[in-house]
Amino acid sequence: MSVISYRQALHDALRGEMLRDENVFLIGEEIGLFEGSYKITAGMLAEFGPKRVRDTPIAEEGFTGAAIGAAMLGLRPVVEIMTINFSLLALDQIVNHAAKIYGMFGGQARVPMVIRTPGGGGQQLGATHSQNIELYYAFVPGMKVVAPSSPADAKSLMLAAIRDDDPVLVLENLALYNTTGEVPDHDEPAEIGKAAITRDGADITVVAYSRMAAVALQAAGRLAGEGIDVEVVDLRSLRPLDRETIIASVRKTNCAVVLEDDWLTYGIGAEIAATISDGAFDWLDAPVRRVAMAEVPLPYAKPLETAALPSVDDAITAIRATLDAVARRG
Amino acid sequence: MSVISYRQALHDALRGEMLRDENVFLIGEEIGLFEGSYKITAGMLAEFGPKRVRDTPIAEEGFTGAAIGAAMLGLRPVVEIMTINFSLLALDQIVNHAAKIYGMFGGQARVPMVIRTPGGGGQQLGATHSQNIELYYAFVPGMKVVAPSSPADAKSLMLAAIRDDDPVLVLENLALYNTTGEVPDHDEPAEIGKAAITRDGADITVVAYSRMAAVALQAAGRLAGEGIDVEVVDLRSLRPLDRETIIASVRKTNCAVVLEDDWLTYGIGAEIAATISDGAFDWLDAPVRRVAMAEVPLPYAKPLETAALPSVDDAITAIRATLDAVARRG
Amino acid sequence: MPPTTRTARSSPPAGRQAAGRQAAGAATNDQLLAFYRQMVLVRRFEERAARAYTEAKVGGYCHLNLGEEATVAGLMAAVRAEDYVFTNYREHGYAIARGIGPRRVMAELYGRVDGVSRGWGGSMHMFDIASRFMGGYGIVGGQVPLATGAALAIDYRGGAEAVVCLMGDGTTNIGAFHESLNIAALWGLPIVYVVINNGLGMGTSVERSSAEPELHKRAASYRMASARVDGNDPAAVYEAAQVALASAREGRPYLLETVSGRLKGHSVVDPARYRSREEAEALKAADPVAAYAVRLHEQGLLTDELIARIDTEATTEVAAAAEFADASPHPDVSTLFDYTYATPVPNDSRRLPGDALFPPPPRPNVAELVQMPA
Amino acid sequence: MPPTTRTARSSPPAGRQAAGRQAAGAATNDQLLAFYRQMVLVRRFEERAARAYTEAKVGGYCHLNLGEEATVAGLMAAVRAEDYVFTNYREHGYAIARGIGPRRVMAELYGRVDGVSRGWGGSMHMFDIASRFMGGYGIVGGQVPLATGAALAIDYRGGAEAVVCLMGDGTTNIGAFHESLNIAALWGLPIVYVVINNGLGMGTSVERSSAEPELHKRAASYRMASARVDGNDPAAVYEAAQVALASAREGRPYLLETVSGRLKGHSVVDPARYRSREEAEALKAADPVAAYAVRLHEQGLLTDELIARIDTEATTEVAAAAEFADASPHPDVSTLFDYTYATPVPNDSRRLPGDALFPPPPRPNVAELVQMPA
Ligand SMILES: Cc1ncc(C[n+]2csc(CCOP(=O)(O)OP(=O)(O)O)c2C)c(N)n1
Ligand SMILES: Cc1ncc(C[n+]2csc(CCOP(=O)(O)OP(=O)(O)O)c2C)c(N)n1
Ligand SMILES: [Mg+2]
Ligand SMILES: [Mg+2]
Repeated sequence: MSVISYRQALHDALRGEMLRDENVFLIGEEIGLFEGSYKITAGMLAEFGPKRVRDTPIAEEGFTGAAIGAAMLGLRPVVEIMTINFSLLALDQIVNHAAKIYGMFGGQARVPMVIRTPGGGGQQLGATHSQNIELYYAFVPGMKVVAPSSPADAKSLMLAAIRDDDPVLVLENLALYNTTGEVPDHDEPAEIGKAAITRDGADITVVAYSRMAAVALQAAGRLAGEGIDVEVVDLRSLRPLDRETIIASVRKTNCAVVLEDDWLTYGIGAEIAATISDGAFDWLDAPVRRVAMAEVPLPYAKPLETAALPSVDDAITAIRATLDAVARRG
Repeated sequence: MSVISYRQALHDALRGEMLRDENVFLIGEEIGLFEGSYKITAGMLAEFGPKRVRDTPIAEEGFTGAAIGAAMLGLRPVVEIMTINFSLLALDQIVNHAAKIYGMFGGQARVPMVIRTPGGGGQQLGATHSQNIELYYAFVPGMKVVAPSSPADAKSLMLAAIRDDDPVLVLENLALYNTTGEVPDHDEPAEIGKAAITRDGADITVVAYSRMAAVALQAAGRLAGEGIDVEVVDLRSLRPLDRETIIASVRKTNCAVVLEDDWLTYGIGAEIAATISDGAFDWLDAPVRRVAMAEVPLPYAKPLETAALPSVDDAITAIRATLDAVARRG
Repeated sequence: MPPTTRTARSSPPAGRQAAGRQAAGAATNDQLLAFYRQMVLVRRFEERAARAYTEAKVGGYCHLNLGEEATVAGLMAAVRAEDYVFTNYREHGYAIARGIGPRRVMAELYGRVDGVSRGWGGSMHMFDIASRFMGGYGIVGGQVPLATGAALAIDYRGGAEAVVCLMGDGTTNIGAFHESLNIAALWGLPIVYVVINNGLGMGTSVERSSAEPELHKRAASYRMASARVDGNDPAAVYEAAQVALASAREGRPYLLETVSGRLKGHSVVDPARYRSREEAEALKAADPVAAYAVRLHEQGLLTDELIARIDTEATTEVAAAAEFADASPHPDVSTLFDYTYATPVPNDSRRLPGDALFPPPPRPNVAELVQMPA
Repeated sequence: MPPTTRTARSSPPAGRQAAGRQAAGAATNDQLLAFYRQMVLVRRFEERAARAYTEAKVGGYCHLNLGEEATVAGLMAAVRAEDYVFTNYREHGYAIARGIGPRRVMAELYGRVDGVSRGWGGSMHMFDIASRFMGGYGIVGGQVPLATGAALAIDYRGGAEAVVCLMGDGTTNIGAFHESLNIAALWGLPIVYVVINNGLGMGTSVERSSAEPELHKRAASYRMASARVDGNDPAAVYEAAQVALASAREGRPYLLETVSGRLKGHSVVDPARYRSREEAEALKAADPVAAYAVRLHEQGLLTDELIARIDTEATTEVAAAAEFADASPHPDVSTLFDYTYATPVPNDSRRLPGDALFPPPPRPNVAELVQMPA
């Protein structure tokens, strides 16, 4: 165990896999000479050379598609898409090709590839550079989507993604890169498709992923002071979705709040709330409440951006309100 | 009133608006000389000429983006994207540009455009040509999304979409083009953002849109014979979403089933089920059940495709099961 | 500054240089005859496929190679067994010429388990790993980045294979074409892009869709070598393809444009009303199969008897293919969830449309809960 | 067959022909001086913007025109008031040269209500309908189809205006570039695509990203006229732009490549370590503002006094702009939902993150229900 940053954990996982398997290579914009827009691949070009750390032209569709084709021949490309916003330009290659090839050809070709890309707002990047559109991938059969919220998960989920034979999108987050935490020194891939209880609690279940899973722990910590015992479910895998773990928790606490960084209507949280309301129907003592981003193109101006993004305070408000609703129905 | 097809209703609305406003023009692949892949624009090139019925190269991103730019200068383009599957290639222009321009520039530029595109499977078109991905648009603030299920709505919603000053996606459906129904002869635009009760009923609420809203009426008709009185809510507008109408219905019937043609997990129905479970929490006598497409890349082989797509029988199964669940809970 | 991928280009792997050295050769008489057999087989196969469609044995979209037979024969003869082929959805002929039996291609059209894609792909999505036929793709331009990536994999491993990526004339106007050719040229990848110019994308002529209608010239934007060849002459296509492949094997990607006609509509259901009677007549007059027969006849390579025999053989073979296809079983519904993921993971959904997310009884205890389908 | 859009091209609208006829002229001495003033103003503005960023007055990404001043001055001088300008995110200088006061541009950087985009856009998204400055865009290539569509609208109405679409060298490798230029050439739209070749896309050189590094040559794929010009010479840019615009107004779109340097990093936070000291030195030596001053001095158009005065004026103006920006109010949170839709519709969401979808009390009756925020 050592305490490292989320960024370092991603870097270590990539480097370890590059050393372990020569079929693994990195491809994307500015990952080599520039050392990565967010420096996840710093030092990689110097260590592995331009064949395995391939800078590309600005052509998301072209180089993502090229990675898919290379994967069809047995390589294991790890694509960096600078931010998830730009992945829309490669969506046809990902959704209509990477996610379809195994099934559409009757199981004859595999696409063992990883797409790494950060989501997240909060840095005044404006409407087109601050989106959370992991939904576009989590919705698609044939895709796998993981969303680490801690350095430990960043490493173990990245390892699992690279060793998986299907296209896996690893959702990173701009606001998490500098966060730190304990990470095992040895390589231990996580199991894709499993959520985790990151905090045991008796009073209420908070379900979240990526940055909001960290926010959930902060909220739980603050509420513990007031004797409110929050259980936190970190989804970790958006597709497949681990409904069992969510339901088991809510059947224990009898109420739930969902935290998400994307827009509320049709967002990831809608499925979580629908799943809970169905699977824990006879256990639920209050409606499942969702905390999400305001449904607007995110403005640049700081006060507007701050108001639009979900915060720890918003989470606490929703948790309290839900417990009140339980009490009212008591 | 006259009885015409869904295809004819769309055609009439387009032609009427072309005659009414010379800023309206049609642009897309094969809409002119070929008269449209699904013949919605048949005869238009001959009547209006190549300036107003513009055949494009195969370049979804380019011509959709061009339509957005033309709209910024005050024209009112109606873009045909041959099927919604191909819209992924234009998604950056639609989501990162059309939907952002009004907000990102502080309200200085409007994008009065319509994107017409059919969804739907069931014709053995295979994994990449049979998708229902309206979610990708319904999720986005700045977009409006309507989904007519009848010829009357096809006409009134198309009229409303063309006269609206925001980007509106009109979701058509391959399986509905040949369906017929009564349509008013005069032009009466619908109100975007409003759902409709297309059948009054006391026992259970079925919420659906597009093709499944028609399936809902068929199921209701069959169940009426057994004395089961189904109320059908046709969403008509996916964004904005008319939660009031849905909730009012379920607070009356105390149970609900959601029908959708897309994939279940994270699909449109997830938001509907979450909305009902929240807004009708104290009225609901059984969990909200969803009927959706099997979560696979849709195979070509007929028996597999048939098994994967939701049918009237599936709807009836879910309605009965939900009423049983209500009974079991007494 | 560390070496860039660009410099890597100047020195193609040993294997590839060797491969490149063998010069392009003209077709032998045997090959000229083989082209004809191939062309007739494709012609008869497509005619049979069209009939099967009208008999409702085939569904979905169905695009035929009628008029493209000479290009099919010439191209596939130049491609080596170890090379990889990517195509669009108009690929029946290429699949057959690549060595996939007509039976398995027809069975795929019928959507049966013996189909080349097990019935999961249909007309537009033929795939056979054994013959390195890497798929027909239905999204215009979709195969172009994929094929480029296959060439990248070959380059990565220093292999001697090459990739052939087929596309239509209309496809040269989509972004993926531009991004892919730039990447291939920049990195010196072993790939030949072949533009099958049949004059039309559905109902839109090349002149109405491409500002530079001499499509091979678009290679200049990438400093890429290119050529245009008569797609109605199998020998010419064969020779041009060999030149292109030799260049690709040496790390110089190539753009080859073949010019031929589309005898029928865009797909079997398109009456092609947008085409004038004259155009249709002219195309029929220039039918590459008939014209090539006349030519070989003049050269004394074909006799009337041989023409008849070849025709009978082809007709028999496609009839047998149709029988085989019709006898092959439909995929079982129990296999619906077999090909969503290559690596199994927990909580993958295997629900049919009517299935409940959480099946009753309404109050399972947590022990039962563990068994519930996620 | 009905007339095709292609034929429409041959006859540009009357207005446009007239407009096209006036020939391109060389810059007068007054203009040469005006270029210098413009260049200095942009230089000082960008330096001040960089300082404001370090003072945390400006957030997000911030890309400067340092090294691009001559191109800014020359291009914007050639564009008419009625023309439309689309740019990428590196647009402060163009916005100022287009006539938007430095105050409103600076206020936008500060995210204030007096900003040119009301504080909603920031550095990358300046927009001003009054000066037909149609937006900076942050998605590489995103503005190219939009600008093409603006030209389509002009053509549709038979207007005499033209569109100028700016982009960087790296942008020529993305699909939108290819699709848009093909469409513009095919339909004969009044647009000039300007590639600002500063040698780099972030840290990637043109040679490492474009297989044809002479970017203007890519126009050939669309039979489009093109030229390359020294982007460090405002007069040369001005003349080349006039030629390009005249062509565009006659329905012949044009690709103009300007070659200049990027004096600092990609954005204010980029130290540009990937660039060698020599490269950096060379760039500084070739500083277009200093070089142009020397040239005008030699021509006797500039004196030391005048140089000093122009500098003081510029410094004073940008200082005033910063003051103005800092004094301008932040947008009020109550305006957060004002710009989601231009046409109001029922059930639009106006919820803040903490808000409930259905606020308590738990049992509203249907009458109350109607008032609830949807
Ligand atoms: C991205 C995309 N846009 C549109 C279509 C519909 N479509 C199918 S084939 C075709 C024409 C393609 O023409 P071309 O590339 O010349 O190939 P050909 O059919 O002539 O062989 C079109 C527009 C599609 N499948 N994919
Ligand atoms: C589609 C997309 N991909 C990647 C990026 C990240 N990005 C921002 S600017 C830039 C470089 C652009 O280079 P160039 O076109 O030469 O313009 P310059 O910055 O040199 O003015 C990149 C890769 C983006 N904004 N959009
Ligand atoms: Mg064609
Ligand atoms: Mg540049």
